[in-house]
Amino acid sequence: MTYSIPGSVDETRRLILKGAAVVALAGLGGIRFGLAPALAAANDKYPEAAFKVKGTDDAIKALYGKTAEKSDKVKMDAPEIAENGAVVPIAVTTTLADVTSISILVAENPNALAASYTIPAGTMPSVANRLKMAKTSNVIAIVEAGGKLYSASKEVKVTVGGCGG
Amino acid sequence: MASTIRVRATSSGDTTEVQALIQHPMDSGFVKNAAGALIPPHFIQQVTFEHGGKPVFVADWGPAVSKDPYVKFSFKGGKKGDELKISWVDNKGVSDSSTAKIQ
Amino acid sequence: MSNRMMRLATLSVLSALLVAGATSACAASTEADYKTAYAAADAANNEAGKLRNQWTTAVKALKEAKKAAEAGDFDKAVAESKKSEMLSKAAIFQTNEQKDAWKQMEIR
Amino acid sequence: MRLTFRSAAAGLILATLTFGGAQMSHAADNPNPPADLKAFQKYFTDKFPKVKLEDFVNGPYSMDEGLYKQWKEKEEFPPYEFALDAGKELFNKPFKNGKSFADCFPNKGIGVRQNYPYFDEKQGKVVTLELAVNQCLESNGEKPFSYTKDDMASVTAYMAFTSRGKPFDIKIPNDPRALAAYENGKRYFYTRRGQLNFSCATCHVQSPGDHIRAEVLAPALGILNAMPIYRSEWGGMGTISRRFTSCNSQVRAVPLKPQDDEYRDLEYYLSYVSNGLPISGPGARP
Repeated sequence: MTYSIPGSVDETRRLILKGAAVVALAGLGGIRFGLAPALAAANDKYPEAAFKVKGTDDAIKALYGKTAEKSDKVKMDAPEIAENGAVVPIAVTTTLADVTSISILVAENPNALAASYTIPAGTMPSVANRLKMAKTSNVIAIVEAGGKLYSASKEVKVTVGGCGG
Repeated sequence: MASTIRVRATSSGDTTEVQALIQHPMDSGFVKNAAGALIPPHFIQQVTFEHGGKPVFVADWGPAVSKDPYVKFSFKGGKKGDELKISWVDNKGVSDSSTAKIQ
Repeated sequence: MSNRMMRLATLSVLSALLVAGATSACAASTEADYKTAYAAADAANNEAGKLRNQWTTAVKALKEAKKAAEAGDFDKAVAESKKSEMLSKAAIFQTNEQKDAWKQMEIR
Repeated sequence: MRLTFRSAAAGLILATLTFGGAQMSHAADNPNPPADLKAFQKYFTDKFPKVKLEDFVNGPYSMDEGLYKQWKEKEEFPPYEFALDAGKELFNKPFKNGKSFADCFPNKGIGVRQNYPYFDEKQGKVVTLELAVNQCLESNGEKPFSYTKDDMASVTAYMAFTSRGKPFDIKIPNDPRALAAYENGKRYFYTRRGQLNFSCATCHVQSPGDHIRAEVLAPALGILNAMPIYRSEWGGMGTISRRFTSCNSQVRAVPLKPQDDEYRDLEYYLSYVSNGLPISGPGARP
């Protein structure tokens, strides 16, 4: 699949296809996907291409089409030393207003983008999750607020990598 | 088959805190099995949380999210007894969904 | 204090055995050499097994020896057999040495 | 090579070895489990004066602040949750003959984890919880579980969960065979094995709280109270059998078979010296 600029015609078509696929699956598996979630999924297309890019800067560009500036209003809670690279708890929160998404990247992973969260109006700009880290690396949190990108980063030491058995 | 989704949603005041744990291998595609062959990537791509028919949180995940992924967030609104719907779909098109009552 | 010394002592003795083993496999070897060496290694490994203290590295070397022999590399097959035998002998030595020595480790 | 360097000193140290052997005068003392228990627990509480006795069941997390924080975060929604649910389902699912696990255990198997292992005078051997689970399955015509993970981990996770907070209460009956099993377990615990020349005690008595590679070693005191565990390193659940066999292979010793005499006796010894500490399983570990 090719990466397309958000909002392009090509993308819209793909979204509809994906929505249709979800509905079809629901029909087969007896899973109760209504029309609303299909549409919701359509509004939040899975950014497949951005997850396949190497390096933090390129991944941010692929995901958002712009660059981020550092901000001390983006707070990240991550361990100094991860107990195991397979399960690294990372939380991001911000005091910025009008947040629409939060993404987390691990610079040294094969593909930097780990997770990206859509924050609709009414949802707190705060998320916690658990990520895999191949080795010691900077972890970068990106907050999209008011159409701009803000970032924070922290080094997490990994001595038992999360990519082995 | 038990659901792959565990959710705890608790309302306090005007916010609802949601924690979810999903049973999924989240194979990255970079790990070899005992025989030395690469285990093909198999990971959840998108999780949607809905309250009152509207998405309150959407997670896009790559293979770097840990096995049996966990996520926590909070949203405004949501009363005790309200339903929260969670659904996920992975890169092989497998999906599951579940509904939890806000406590 | 004596625990630490014991440990160092054991390690050193085992290491000496290993080094001795490693130097003795230089000349070109035949299938017969391999069979003799393998049988000795296998016997030592079985004895360690009876003592409930086989070493993974001895078992691995034994497998490597067999693999090398099947590939016709008898030099390697003999070397691996000797290595395995030495490791198993070290395991046997360790078991015997620990028969009473473990008590020194005990918290009392 | 490192080995060559060490071997240079071998001759010299051989003398020390013989000398060391002459010092073992106290070794022939009579077995005294209650005294062992007291000394064992005192050793750890002296070594870690800031850790409360009951907190030793939290293993390395009670000795490292950074780890403690990650653990607390994980415990908010612990990774063993799925095993626990699966275990509850398995535990309550009737066998083909209509009976279930509840029929094999005292108090229907609820809240009994702290009494295992026990010395079974009829069988003349130590019976661990894992062995009891499989004996239950087999006596009801069911296929036994594999000992190291999956179903066995799930069922024992559930049984531990229903026993949380109950102190280990391992008994050594007045039966010379029970005492012999206890002593055998103790011997196994302290005996060095494998090419690395480590005993269980090397890591879990002498060095808990230290890092080996990246791992913080767990103290032997309370180590079994948290079983079975979800280990991030394993990416899943493991039983006591898995813990023992994997420790043995890590020191480059060929592991024995799960539930062999030595392992059951080891579990007997280790559980006994943790008497009084609460069951905390299932646990999550790095």
